[in-house]
Amino acid sequence: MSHTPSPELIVPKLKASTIVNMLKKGMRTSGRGPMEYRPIEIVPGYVRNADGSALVRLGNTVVVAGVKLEVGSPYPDAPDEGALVVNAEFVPTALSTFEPGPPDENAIELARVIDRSLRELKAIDMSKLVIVPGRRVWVVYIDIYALDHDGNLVDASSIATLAALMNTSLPRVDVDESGSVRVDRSTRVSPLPMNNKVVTVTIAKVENVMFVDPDLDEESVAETKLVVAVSEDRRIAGLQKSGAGGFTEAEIATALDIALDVGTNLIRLAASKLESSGAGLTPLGERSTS
Amino acid sequence: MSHTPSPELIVPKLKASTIVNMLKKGMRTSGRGPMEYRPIEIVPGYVRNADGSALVRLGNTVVVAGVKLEVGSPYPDAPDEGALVVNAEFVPTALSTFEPGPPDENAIELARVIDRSLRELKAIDMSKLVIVPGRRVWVVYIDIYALDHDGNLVDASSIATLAALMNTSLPRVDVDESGSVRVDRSTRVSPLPMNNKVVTVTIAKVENVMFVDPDLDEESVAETKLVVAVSEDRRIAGLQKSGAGGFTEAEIATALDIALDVGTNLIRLAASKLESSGAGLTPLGERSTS
Amino acid sequence: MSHTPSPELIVPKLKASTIVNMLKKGMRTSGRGPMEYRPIEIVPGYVRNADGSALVRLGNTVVVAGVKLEVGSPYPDAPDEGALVVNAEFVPTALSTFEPGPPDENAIELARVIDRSLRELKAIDMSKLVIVPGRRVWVVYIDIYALDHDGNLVDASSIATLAALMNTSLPRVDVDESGSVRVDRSTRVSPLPMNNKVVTVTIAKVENVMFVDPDLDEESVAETKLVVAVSEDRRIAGLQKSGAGGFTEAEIATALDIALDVGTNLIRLAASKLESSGAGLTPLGERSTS
Amino acid sequence: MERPKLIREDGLRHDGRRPDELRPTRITVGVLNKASGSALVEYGGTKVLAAVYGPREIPQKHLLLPDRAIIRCRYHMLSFSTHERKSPALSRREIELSKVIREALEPVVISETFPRTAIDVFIEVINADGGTRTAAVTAASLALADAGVPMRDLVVGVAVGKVDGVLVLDVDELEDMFGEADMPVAAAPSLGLVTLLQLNGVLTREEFDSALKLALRGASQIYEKSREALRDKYMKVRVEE
Amino acid sequence: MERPKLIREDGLRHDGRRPDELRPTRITVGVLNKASGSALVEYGGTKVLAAVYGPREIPQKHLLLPDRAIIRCRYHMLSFSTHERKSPALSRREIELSKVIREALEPVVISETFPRTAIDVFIEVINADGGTRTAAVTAASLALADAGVPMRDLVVGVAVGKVDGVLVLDVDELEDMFGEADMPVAAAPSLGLVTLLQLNGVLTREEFDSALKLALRGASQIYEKSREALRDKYMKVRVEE
Amino acid sequence: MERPKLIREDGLRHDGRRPDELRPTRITVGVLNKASGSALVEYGGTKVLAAVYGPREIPQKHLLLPDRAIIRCRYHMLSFSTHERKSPALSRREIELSKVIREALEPVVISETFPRTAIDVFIEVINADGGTRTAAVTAASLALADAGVPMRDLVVGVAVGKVDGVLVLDVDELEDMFGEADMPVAAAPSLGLVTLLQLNGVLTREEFDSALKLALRGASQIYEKSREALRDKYMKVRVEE
Repeated sequence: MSHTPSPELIVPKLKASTIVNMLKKGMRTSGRGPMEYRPIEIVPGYVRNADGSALVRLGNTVVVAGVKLEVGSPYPDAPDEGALVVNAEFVPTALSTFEPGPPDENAIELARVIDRSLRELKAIDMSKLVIVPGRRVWVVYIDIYALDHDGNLVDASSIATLAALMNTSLPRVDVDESGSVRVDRSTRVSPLPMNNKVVTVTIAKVENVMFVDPDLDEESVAETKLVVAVSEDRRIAGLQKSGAGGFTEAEIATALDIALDVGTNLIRLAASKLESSGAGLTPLGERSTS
Repeated sequence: MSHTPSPELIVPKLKASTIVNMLKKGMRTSGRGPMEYRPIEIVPGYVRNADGSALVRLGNTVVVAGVKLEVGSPYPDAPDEGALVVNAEFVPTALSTFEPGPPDENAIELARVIDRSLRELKAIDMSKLVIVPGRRVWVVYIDIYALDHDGNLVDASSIATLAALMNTSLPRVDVDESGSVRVDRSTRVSPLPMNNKVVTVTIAKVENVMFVDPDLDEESVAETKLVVAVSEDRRIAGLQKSGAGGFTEAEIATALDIALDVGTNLIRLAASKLESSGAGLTPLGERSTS
Repeated sequence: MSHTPSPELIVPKLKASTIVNMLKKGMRTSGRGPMEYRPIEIVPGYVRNADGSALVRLGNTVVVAGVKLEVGSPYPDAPDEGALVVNAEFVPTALSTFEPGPPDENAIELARVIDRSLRELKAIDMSKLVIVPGRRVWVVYIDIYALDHDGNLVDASSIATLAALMNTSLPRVDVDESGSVRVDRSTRVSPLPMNNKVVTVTIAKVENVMFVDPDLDEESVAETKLVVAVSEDRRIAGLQKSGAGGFTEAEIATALDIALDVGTNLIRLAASKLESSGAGLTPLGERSTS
Repeated sequence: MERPKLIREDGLRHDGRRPDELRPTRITVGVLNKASGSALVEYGGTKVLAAVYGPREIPQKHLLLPDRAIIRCRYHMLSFSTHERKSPALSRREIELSKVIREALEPVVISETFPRTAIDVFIEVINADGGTRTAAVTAASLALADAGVPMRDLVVGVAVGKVDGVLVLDVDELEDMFGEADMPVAAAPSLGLVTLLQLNGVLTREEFDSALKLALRGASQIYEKSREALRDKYMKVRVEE
Repeated sequence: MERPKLIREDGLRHDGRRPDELRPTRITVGVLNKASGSALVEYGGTKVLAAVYGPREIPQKHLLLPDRAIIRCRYHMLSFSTHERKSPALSRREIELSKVIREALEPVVISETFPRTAIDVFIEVINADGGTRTAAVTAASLALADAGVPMRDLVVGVAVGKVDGVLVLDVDELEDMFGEADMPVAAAPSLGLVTLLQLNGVLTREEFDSALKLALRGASQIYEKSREALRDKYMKVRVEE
Repeated sequence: MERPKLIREDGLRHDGRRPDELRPTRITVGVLNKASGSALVEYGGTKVLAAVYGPREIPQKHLLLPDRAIIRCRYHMLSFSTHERKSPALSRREIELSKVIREALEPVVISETFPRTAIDVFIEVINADGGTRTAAVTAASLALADAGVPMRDLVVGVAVGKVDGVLVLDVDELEDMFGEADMPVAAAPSLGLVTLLQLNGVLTREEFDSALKLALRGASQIYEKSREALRDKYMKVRVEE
């Protein structure tokens, strides 16, 4: 059963009203503007045993995403396409209130929002993931772990997922006459074929003020959030109102305008960071001082 | 672990003793006689996506049963027969003390009592459910949901199951040379083949008084129950003493005599209601005023 | 999550200090010496439906182990070998604090320690358990149940496992042209092929005193334990420090010397008991008065 | 299954509806005996039952909040409600929708009236033909009202979709399966608030605006029917007394 | 497996028993060290261990009742007790039998003596050869007595069956598997009460009467053996003291 | 996979290490923002994160002890950390290692200081290349120190193995998979205590002695690196202040 949650973080009343009052004036306690993201660091290839991976630090929020490619059967209703499975887990390193165990409704929602954004946009070119037509295909497992939670896990996860996919390469496969498939992970034949890029942009609202990329304190005071999946070509690739509360029609329109701008910027930023990567990014355990 | 349950319903002492005292005089608070069932309504075909279904209202108790036919493998020890799976769930709409989750021991017992009554009597003609001999057969899934619980879920479920089975039709199947099976649910080729009909009759006992079809208040004061599965041809197709307490040999003999009479009547009643159905029965959401 | 356990048994302080003080003087409340095991009884063939079984009583600790042989697929990385699965469960008959349910960490650790001792030593000759090379092999299921817990379940389980394996015989199998396997359990063709024998020896430590085969009171006061798997040919076939606490390098050396002596003796004792068995051993329900 | 033609030559949908037309809707309040409140909502072939228990005390005290009632919500599909038999275990989809539906109801329930209690909303999908989550919101909101839970407004839901390039109201399962986008919306019309919004598919900014307007028009119609159903229930009660 | 002949030409059963004959029965009380009470019951190849803990306090306070002790009961089969290895997870059959056995014991336990406590009955089927639930009732009832739980009577169980058209006492697994009906019965003989009654199969009204009488006769014999086993235990204790 | 040659002609290992040589080790303390303490430990390709929360109150009061803090520990592998994708459910191996690691830490935590609290140790294996449990002990011990939990000593771990007949220090996955024995060891060097000892494989008495000595020498080196990493963290803090 889903139930009204206890606040993850009890923000003291004074602090809460400071946050709200500043937001009303277009300011944030961190000095950021309402439409400004925290600094984003991306470490592609963070996990050697994954076929693609990335660690993302969004302010103090840290998420790692990994891609594993496994040979499996296609879905009966899509025999000539690869398959996609997205999982997310909020491990208990990330916050004092996170309990170990199977994903809770928040982790499930996050995984499903990201899954839909990729699937509906056909971001991965599934038609190129067939090994033996109708019988054997690549199954793309994306696993997302929140390691440190300072708010906005969805966007951090979405960026980490995009970066991990862009970092993924297909291993060589040999199919013998009997149709059995042999995978050679030591040889990589091509990058994962992609059609499009997508990230989510989360817009929070408190007392009719909207702002992006809420940190944990801000999430605690926010009444509700709208998660907008934005494609590289500036379309809306998914929506999820998340959290109690609601939006007026006008607020939604404003939020979408913001999201399309911010989202396409985020994709550009991520792509440029990935191109310049390998050089000097600070992985977990090697913090940048900035 | 099975444990002594807390009473589902705390019946006030005065009310409880009224119920008992009236029963001792052969009367019931509802005005019914000891061997009288509450009004029974049957809505066959209540669930369009099921291959057979029925909503049953027994007084204020409401149960829905659905049949799904799926192509599966036969049991290794019965290669030339279809298979039967019966499940029951007491969903939390039905009573304030029902918790969501997997079936508890009461739901499991109910499903197994109904399963045995069908299986032992060979009520369904399993030999006619073979698609590819030894390899592919129809698996008959019967799922029973208690939606509103005012006592005697077993008999309501048993009637709903019988009605759903009588409402079930087999879809057309085509088997190609390679032995793979294609189901066409838009074409129905025949009713589910039945050998026999069966219902359960529940007899409750309190202070040596026996009566049928207990409502929830009466179940709360009853010491024990005997569930008797009765076949159309007046045989005993299953028994289950349920609830703490016991019966003397003589009480059991009396109970069986009652059950055989009442049960064959119930089967006749259900059959006649099903024949006249389609016309004017009141589904859930369209209550009859009677 | 693993957590610091509450003591299974609250030993009164006075009793606890008596136990410790006696141990320091090389004595035990039971009159045993520090390196002396409690009396061991072995009843091979205790479970008729198992392919091999033994009940073991080690003082007041009672364990039953059973072996089931099932036809299955080999592991992909060992296509020409049988497979081994070891499970242990501490059923709630054994101790007032044992709850029914899936195995807890103690039962899992016990099963894995015994599994490793058999597997690493290749105690069972897995190469002789192939039915159809690369496709069908015998899967050896060993299930261990602690029925009465008066300490040292590991060693009792290890002896019961050894006795059950020595009591196991392979049923006749026929493979037809299509490769399907038919098992005839009424005919037994040979004993389970064994390469080696192994038992565990558990050495407990309290205030720098070491002793073997702790009973439940002694386990409650012990700081830590070292479980040593000892092969018939006097090698170390596994180790597990178990319980909070630690050992110095010198203590470990001493413990191993003890374990190798005691372990090879235990194997000899078990083997001789098994040879003389059938005669006059006292099964559960027929206690010897000794 | 072959992809069917969803928009016919005459511009009508596969079942003869206009793009902006709801399916036949049946709404009945107070259908269960034991629940504090209940409603059965049918959008065409979709049939959803909601029951409410509470506000009440619950054994799980650690979930309760000192200043308000909590809402607990389960969206559950009967195993025969779908084309393929659904496994009885709660799916990830059901877990997500339980959350999304609860969060659609939170803004209209005046939860401060009953601190330290729980209001339980149980939804059973009896037959699924598209739009089950939005029918569930409507049913749940009516069951809450039937239970006498104080509310700021009713919330009603309806899904819009894009099929064969056309925006359509109240998508059924065929349109959901073969269409390009499915956007469930729930709104509290008198408060002017959208309290559930999901998009499964890809839309341009302009398409979204039209789609949302279409959804809100549909919601208004369902809102009227819902209020009628509530009136019916309480009229009848009064008449019967 | 081919269906074997269950009743031989000479009217005896496949194992040489008369239709109304029990298998060799072995009953031992007090077989475990840690449990408050225990018993091992063997009906032919069927071997069932029962242990009782309590009356005792338990952490699950919400289960307790103010006016009586509750009984908790688990019927559990060891994985190697059956022909095919049983999966370790509790099956639906085990869950049902745990309930049925508990309800067979409830009428004889004087639970009012220990309000707000639990009496835990743990049953382990070590080897299954038919009649495990009835042997379990006998073992549980003796373990309760051994634990000093106050009781109105012992409950003992035995199954009757119909095989090749003949009513037989104390069915074994072969008879259960290939017979026409299996009817487990448990009775508290001195109270004159049947406290467990199930029927798996189809009987006429007349067959049922004969079957029940046969079961109650068998139960009387097991009742005597059970009382002996209890006496033995306590005699021995006295002698040893 | 073919069994590779693990010891080369020149006596070095497949990756060029000497038998008694550690892999490149990277240890960083204080890598997480929300945890009370944390550490990231890398032994070659093995990468393990540990976080500590507490000492703190927990809802599961029945677990707490009146005279000391309890330690709770979970060893968990991210699903992409292994060659084959690991199922998300906790495996029996993870359950065993959670216990073994907890018991390696218990002797050094001064738990009496905080009775009736829990100290939670969460370990996430990010990439597995042999020796994950020993890297986990090192990381956990540093995370405890970083959290300010009072400790008698650090515990550090390293595995030794026997490959192609040679005893080697700090086994990687290839050596673990194809070697003859794998012996994880953790020690509290200043206390002179071995607090984790497992052996997976078969050794003679003499081989064991050499193996343990090799492990303890390796542990000493890791101990020094660990203390450096702690110093680095607190130096930096001081500098930054």
